[in-house]
Amino acid sequence: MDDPIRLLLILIPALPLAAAVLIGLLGPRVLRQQSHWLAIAAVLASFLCSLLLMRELSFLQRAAGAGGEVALGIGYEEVRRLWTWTDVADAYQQPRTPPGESRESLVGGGSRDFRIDIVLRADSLTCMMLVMVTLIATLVAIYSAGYMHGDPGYWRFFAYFGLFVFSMTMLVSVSNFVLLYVFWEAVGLCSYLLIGFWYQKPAAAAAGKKAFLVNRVGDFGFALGVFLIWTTYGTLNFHDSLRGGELEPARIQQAVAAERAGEVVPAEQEPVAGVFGPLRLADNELRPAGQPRTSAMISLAICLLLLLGACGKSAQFPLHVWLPDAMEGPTPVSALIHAATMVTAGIYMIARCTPLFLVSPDAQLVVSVVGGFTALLAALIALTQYDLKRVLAYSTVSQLGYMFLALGVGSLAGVTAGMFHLFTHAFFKALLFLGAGSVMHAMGNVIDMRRFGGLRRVMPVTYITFAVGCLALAGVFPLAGFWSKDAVLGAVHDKVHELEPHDSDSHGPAPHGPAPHGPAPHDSSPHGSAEGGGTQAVERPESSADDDVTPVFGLSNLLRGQIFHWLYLLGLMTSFLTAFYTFRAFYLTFHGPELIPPEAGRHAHESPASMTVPLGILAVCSALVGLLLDRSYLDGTNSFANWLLWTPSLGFPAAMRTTLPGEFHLSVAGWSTLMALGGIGLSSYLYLGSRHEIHGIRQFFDLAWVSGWSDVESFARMRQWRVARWVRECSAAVGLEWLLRLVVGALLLVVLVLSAPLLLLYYVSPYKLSYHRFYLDELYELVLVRPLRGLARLCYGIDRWLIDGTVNFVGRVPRQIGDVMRSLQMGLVPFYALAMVLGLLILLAVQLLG
Amino acid sequence: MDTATLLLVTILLPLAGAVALWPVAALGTRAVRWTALAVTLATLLLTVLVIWDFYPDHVASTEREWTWLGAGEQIQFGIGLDGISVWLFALSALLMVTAVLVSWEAIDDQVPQFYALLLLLECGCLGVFAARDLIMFYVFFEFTLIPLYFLIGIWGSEDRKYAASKFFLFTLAGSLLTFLGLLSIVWWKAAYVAGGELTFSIAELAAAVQQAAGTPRAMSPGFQAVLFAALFAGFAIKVPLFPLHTWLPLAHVQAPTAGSVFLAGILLKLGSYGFVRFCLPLLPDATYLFAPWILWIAVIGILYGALIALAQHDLKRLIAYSSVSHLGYCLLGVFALNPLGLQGGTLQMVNHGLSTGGLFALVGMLYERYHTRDIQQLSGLARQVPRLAFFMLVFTLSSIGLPGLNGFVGEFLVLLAMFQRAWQEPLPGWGLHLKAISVLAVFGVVLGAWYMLWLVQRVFFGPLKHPSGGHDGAPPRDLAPREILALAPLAVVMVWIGVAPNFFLRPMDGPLREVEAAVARPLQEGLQNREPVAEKRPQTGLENLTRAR
Amino acid sequence: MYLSGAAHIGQAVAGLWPELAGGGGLSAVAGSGLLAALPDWRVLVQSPTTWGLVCGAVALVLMLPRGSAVARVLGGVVGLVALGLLAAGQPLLSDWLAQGLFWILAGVTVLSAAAAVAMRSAVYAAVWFAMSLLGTGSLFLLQGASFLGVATVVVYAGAIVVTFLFVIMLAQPEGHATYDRLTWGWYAKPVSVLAAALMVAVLTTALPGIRQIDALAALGESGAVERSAGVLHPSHMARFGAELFSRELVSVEVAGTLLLVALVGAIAIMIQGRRQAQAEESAR
Amino acid sequence: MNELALLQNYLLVGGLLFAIGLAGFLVRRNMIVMFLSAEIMLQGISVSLVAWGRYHNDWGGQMLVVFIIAVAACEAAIALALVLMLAKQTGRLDIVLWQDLREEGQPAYVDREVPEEREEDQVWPTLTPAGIEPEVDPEEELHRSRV
Repeated sequence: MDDPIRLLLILIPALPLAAAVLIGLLGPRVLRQQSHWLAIAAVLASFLCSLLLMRELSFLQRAAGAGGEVALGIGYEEVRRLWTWTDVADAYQQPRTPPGESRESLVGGGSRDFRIDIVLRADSLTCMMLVMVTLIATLVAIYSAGYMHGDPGYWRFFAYFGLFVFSMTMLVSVSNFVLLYVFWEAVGLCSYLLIGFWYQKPAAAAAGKKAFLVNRVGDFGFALGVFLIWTTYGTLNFHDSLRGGELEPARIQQAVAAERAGEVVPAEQEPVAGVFGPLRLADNELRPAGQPRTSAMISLAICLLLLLGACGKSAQFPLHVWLPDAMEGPTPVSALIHAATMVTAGIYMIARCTPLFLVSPDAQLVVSVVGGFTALLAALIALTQYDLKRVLAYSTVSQLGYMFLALGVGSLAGVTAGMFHLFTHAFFKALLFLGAGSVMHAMGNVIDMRRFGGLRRVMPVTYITFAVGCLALAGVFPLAGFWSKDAVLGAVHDKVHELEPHDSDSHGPAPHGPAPHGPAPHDSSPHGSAEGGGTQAVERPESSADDDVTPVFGLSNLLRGQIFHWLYLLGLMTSFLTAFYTFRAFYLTFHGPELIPPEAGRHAHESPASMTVPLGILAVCSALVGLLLDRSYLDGTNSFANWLLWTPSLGFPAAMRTTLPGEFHLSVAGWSTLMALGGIGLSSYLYLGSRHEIHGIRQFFDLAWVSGWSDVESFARMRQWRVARWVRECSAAVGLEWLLRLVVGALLLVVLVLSAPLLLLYYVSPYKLSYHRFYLDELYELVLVRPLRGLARLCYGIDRWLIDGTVNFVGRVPRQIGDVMRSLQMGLVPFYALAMVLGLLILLAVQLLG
Repeated sequence: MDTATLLLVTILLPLAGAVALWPVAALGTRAVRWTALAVTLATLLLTVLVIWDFYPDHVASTEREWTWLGAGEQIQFGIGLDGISVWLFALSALLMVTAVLVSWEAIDDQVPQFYALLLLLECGCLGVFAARDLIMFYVFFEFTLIPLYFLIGIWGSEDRKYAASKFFLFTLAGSLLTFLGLLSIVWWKAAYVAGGELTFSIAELAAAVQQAAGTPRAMSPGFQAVLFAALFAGFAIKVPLFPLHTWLPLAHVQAPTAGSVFLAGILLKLGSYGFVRFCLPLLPDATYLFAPWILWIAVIGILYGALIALAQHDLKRLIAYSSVSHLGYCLLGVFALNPLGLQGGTLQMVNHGLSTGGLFALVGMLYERYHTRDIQQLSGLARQVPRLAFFMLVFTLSSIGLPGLNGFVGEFLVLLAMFQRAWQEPLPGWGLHLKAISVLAVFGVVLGAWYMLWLVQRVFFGPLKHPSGGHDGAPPRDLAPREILALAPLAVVMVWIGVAPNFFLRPMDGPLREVEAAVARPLQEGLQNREPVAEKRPQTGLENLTRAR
Repeated sequence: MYLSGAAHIGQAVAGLWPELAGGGGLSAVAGSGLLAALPDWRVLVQSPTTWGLVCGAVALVLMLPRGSAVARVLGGVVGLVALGLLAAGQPLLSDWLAQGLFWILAGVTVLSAAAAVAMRSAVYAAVWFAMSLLGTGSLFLLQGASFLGVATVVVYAGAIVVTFLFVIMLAQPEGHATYDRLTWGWYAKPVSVLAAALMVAVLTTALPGIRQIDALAALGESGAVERSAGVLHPSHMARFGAELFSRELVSVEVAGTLLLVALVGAIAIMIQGRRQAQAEESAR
Repeated sequence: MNELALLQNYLLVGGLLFAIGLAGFLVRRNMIVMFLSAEIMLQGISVSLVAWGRYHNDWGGQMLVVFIIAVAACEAAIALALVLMLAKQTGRLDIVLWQDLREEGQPAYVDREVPEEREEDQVWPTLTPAGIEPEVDPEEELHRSRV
């Protein structure tokens, strides 16, 4: 094939799929314990293809940017059509806007086909995700070959694995909301299969189902969002095309020109502006066509529904409950799917939909609030968990919350920061999970941190790499996490600054000068006109809100600024907690007295090379990736962000008017480092020292003193006091025992009543809340699952007794009538004659009188 | 042989096979089974040939009519396929192979009679979908009842007689009304359009309705409403719609596996097919008027069926209630009255036939092995029967609408169409209703995933448990090649529809567009009527909110 | 606002169906039409025919079984009154002789028919029936149907009634059976008599309608000459015979065959019955 | 003669005969009397037919009556034969005895109370004896008292 991009785009998902199918067919009989070779080879090839694709794309981008050939000046994308999935012509008649505005015909109005082509796209965002996914997948595949060795379902694992990589690569490279939804669910299916991989474990099977269902709730929102996009924009494609399916940009330009000139073009040649296509983005035409007044509501609704979908997939509050349970799956799966790739699909989707969110500031606020809140909540829960993988799972939820926080800022700085955090997080979280897997492997699948400890000498490689991962997660300079977390917090900080009134600086979170107006931080950006984006942002307080977009919630800028300010503080707080719980887990596992559970048996040693080598590679990446990609501290250039700005969904004019990435916030960096070090320090103090202090602190947060205070048994002990005995004897002597009992009983009652609230407090003590994950699972069980099951039983009862009863009753009516009629059949000849005569009489009367 | 003759042969072949079983029965049950299989396979092959002929121009090129009854050219033995019926026709032929294969060992008394009835059933179903004439449609429509009645009544489980009578009476009661309604339309045509000339051709009737639309000779809305109610009675019971569904779980639970497969796969489609074929094109105004109500009923059925399925312990009953839920989607699509919905709804009929038919076949296989259908007695079977578990998972995923398999395509199109309809609803006051309906329908998908996955989790995952009172103590064997042969074609078609649905949607486009054109007129009128109103009152709930603010 | 959808449909359904009215499916049968066709109640009350029918019904009730002797006598009297009332309601014939003759013959016929029905004893009933037949025959003569008058007397009174008497003697040689004094239920008598009375009432209500049919009326008034050439032809028997054996020849043959078949049938039945009886006896 | 008046008068008589016959047929239980009643009904019809025939100056009415008489004769022959058969089987002419065709489970009709036969009713016609009086069989006497 002479079109390398097409070939690569097909190869990247096709290779893992082919591997999956082959393993599925040959696995049980032929490949067996050799199944991994096929998977590794395919995924590795896929990774190489992704790199090639990135290279091809960057050439093309540079050529386009240099020649100024990008037609409408926004982004660069390559789309390739494979085949037509569905095509329902004239499916939707969108109300036409008044004639005269010829542009409107491109983006709204007229007859719309429901045409879904299987179209693959290559742009910066996709390439970034592809490289990340395939790289991590390759490493995890190699790791799994060691980790899963000897499992009876070995081939099955790699078949699922290939299927997942296929789905995930398709997810990021499709160019259509329907197909996005398709692979959105497909990765969910792979997740379901892999969580329930050890299906004999009831917990694993239940966790798989739970993951699928919670995701379905999210998908419910996603689907509604997609429907709303369809009715609003009349297309579900990301890209521009012609109605006949033509994708060639030149042809589209030609058609647009013809349309603008008022020529009558055949239906095949009519241009269709994709949701994120240059035609629409050039003028920020995401205002729904034809319904200007409802546009704000609809935009908000679309965004919130998409957000619900993202919350499901990316495990954000309130749909985060499935991710910790998903740790029942094999650890490589947790590393790949539930830390690095699949759970970031929500982030990817929101980043992809940036143009939609940009016209709805309220939705952005919600994204940020959800993200910030989840980050804090998950971090709080992670503080007290003893299951090593669950700590990491909550950490993942928390970090995903960070990403949402950044995405919700609504500036390019925020979006790129979120994606950057996604990128770095993939490395160090995969590293941590694989490290945890290594520990599990050695400890004979024991994962409770209380049952092992001091492993640093037993597993030195794991120890070192895990330490690197922990430092990166905690955000310690100069590891990857530091840079991305700084970018996130910096973006939020900028937002606060942007929203606050200029004359009063009193709310400022920290002394922070105006943004350094460096030279245009994006030389390679396709927009020559966008220099000094930062300046513009300061000058235009409402830069992210377009003129005809009215915020639905009606919050003032001041209030929104304050909310973002709180979110910023929350982020800092979370980074403290992150550092604390990360190192708590680290110390509990690798430090302290050496403790090895009996299940470990002969396995208690360092893992094989197939597992340690990926760990090493990931550790190196975690350490260096931030330093290499984010050079904002040097010259304000974040190569990662600049690369991303080539994405059509990001680098379009309206977005370019927001705060651009590239600033390095020394103060923010300072604060966050301080927080991280504080967290590390505290946990070092607590967990490297004696365990007694830990116990004390836990008792304190558990409100143990309350329990001691209101314990009924303490009253029982009081009976043994000498004074008490004396009083009792005295009263017995004077025969007033009953009075004594009365008084003591009354006292006891009063004390109990008074301490009831305290008891309640005891049961929701901070420690217990955190340990029991804020009782959210129980709450869902109580509020959703049980009522629904009850309703189900009620419905069944109604069905059996009421509805079927009615049916049976109706069925009995003819028999009842028949019983009545039977009595007429009495066998008397004169009676029959009489009946006949009466009938005749009626006929006669009708005939003669009628 | 031209296509029409081929089609005729296809329809009559099972009938001939049923007759042929008479002499074959003397050779023993083995011979009977193989003969039945050969006949069904031959029918399937012929069906493929017919579709092969039919597909390239995907028009009803296969139509042909022979005078059948009556003086003059009135009642015709008219057969032909179009895009609406072709896939259901093919599905009948396909599912019958499955039905024959799943009864291979399950049925061992009165075998010749059993297979003869199965073949008769197939003939009836093929005939219904190929009928081009109203009387012929009705005759085949009723003809399908009889074999199934005996299949349930003779080879069913313990409560079979009650179930068979209930099924028979229920459906018969409705379809008699339907017949009256259909005859009334014929009468209207003769009295008002054709000048006294009777015609029973469906196409001519539809054309007459179209032609009379808007003129004084058109049926008045009141008349249409009454006829619609009559037609609705039969079709809604067949579908079955929400309050009329109670015969279905009973019949499914009691029926032999092959009966369940065919009942779920084909016979339930006769109702929704009838809606598309008759209600929409022949009674457009009434359809348009009643559509919101039927949509409500459909969505209530979706949620209600799903909830009840959640409370079931009997595998068959669970799947039966899931049918109630899934068929709600078909109707949702059909009564969304736009091209997307019609195509989605029609495709969903095929999808449901594949997935639910397959699920019933699997339950039958499970029952053969473990002699129970009680979910609580089974657990962790994936270890003993991994292939069965694999197929179960595939069919389950198809049933809950997982992308990449067939269920998703239909469901997505239907829901999208519903949403689009809600957005454009011209009937005053119905906009919010329809929006609520579409949201609830989407929520039904969540419930659907819940009960199906819970079923799989309980039966196939977890620690191994099954009633140890099996026959000989030996662990049940996994699927035999014969059983895989019964299931694999269904799975293949599922993937095919899921990956390239356009292949299946393309032929539907033409005929469904005609149907849509018939109902589009009242819709367009409604839209035009809405325009002046829109100035004064808010159109949508969202806008309401905006204005209130 | 939400109800308007429902109201819309209701409106549409409430619309009448022009198809049904215009297509001529069923003739409009509405209850109100029947009521409207009934004569005014005042006319009914004033009409002697009404009271005659009432009296006749009462008389019949009184006379029919389970009535005492007093009741039967009373019934006879009331019956006479009824006949008078009915006669009063009828138009008079122009000829006084004919009128008187008719009244006597009609009275005899009807009263003896009533007596035939009311008699306890089957024998009496048969005799009264013969009496009634004589009256009928005379009425036929009065109409100018002399052959029929004679035939009725000869065939009915002479043959059939005699057969009756034979059968009575064979089957019920003696005494009054209980079933002759009883009906078969409390409602049998009133409902039956009411039905009979209503039937006459309906028929008499329709009588004046004859007048309204102009063609018939004209025929009735002006046909004296034609009748003397037709049914009232002087050589009545010859014309009657010619008519019977020319136009109705086939029917006559069929009737003859029927008589033969009936004869054979009756014999066959009797033989069968005898065999059965013999078989029963031999079994005994 | 006033033809219309004649017609009306005859029709009334015919109607009355028919009605009386009808009432008798419905009320009486003796099969022979029921049969007589049916004949009375036929007479009513005959009267009407003759009247109409005269009025219309048509032979048809009288022709029909001839056939009625013929059919009545046939009917009498067959029906009386049947009655005789039935009477032989039970010894009674009561129609109510023959109610075997009633629905299953339906109670049979039985007379609640039988009124006493009064003295004055105990008179029945006696045919004047003719010829030699047959010897009375004592068994037959016994049998007769049962009737």
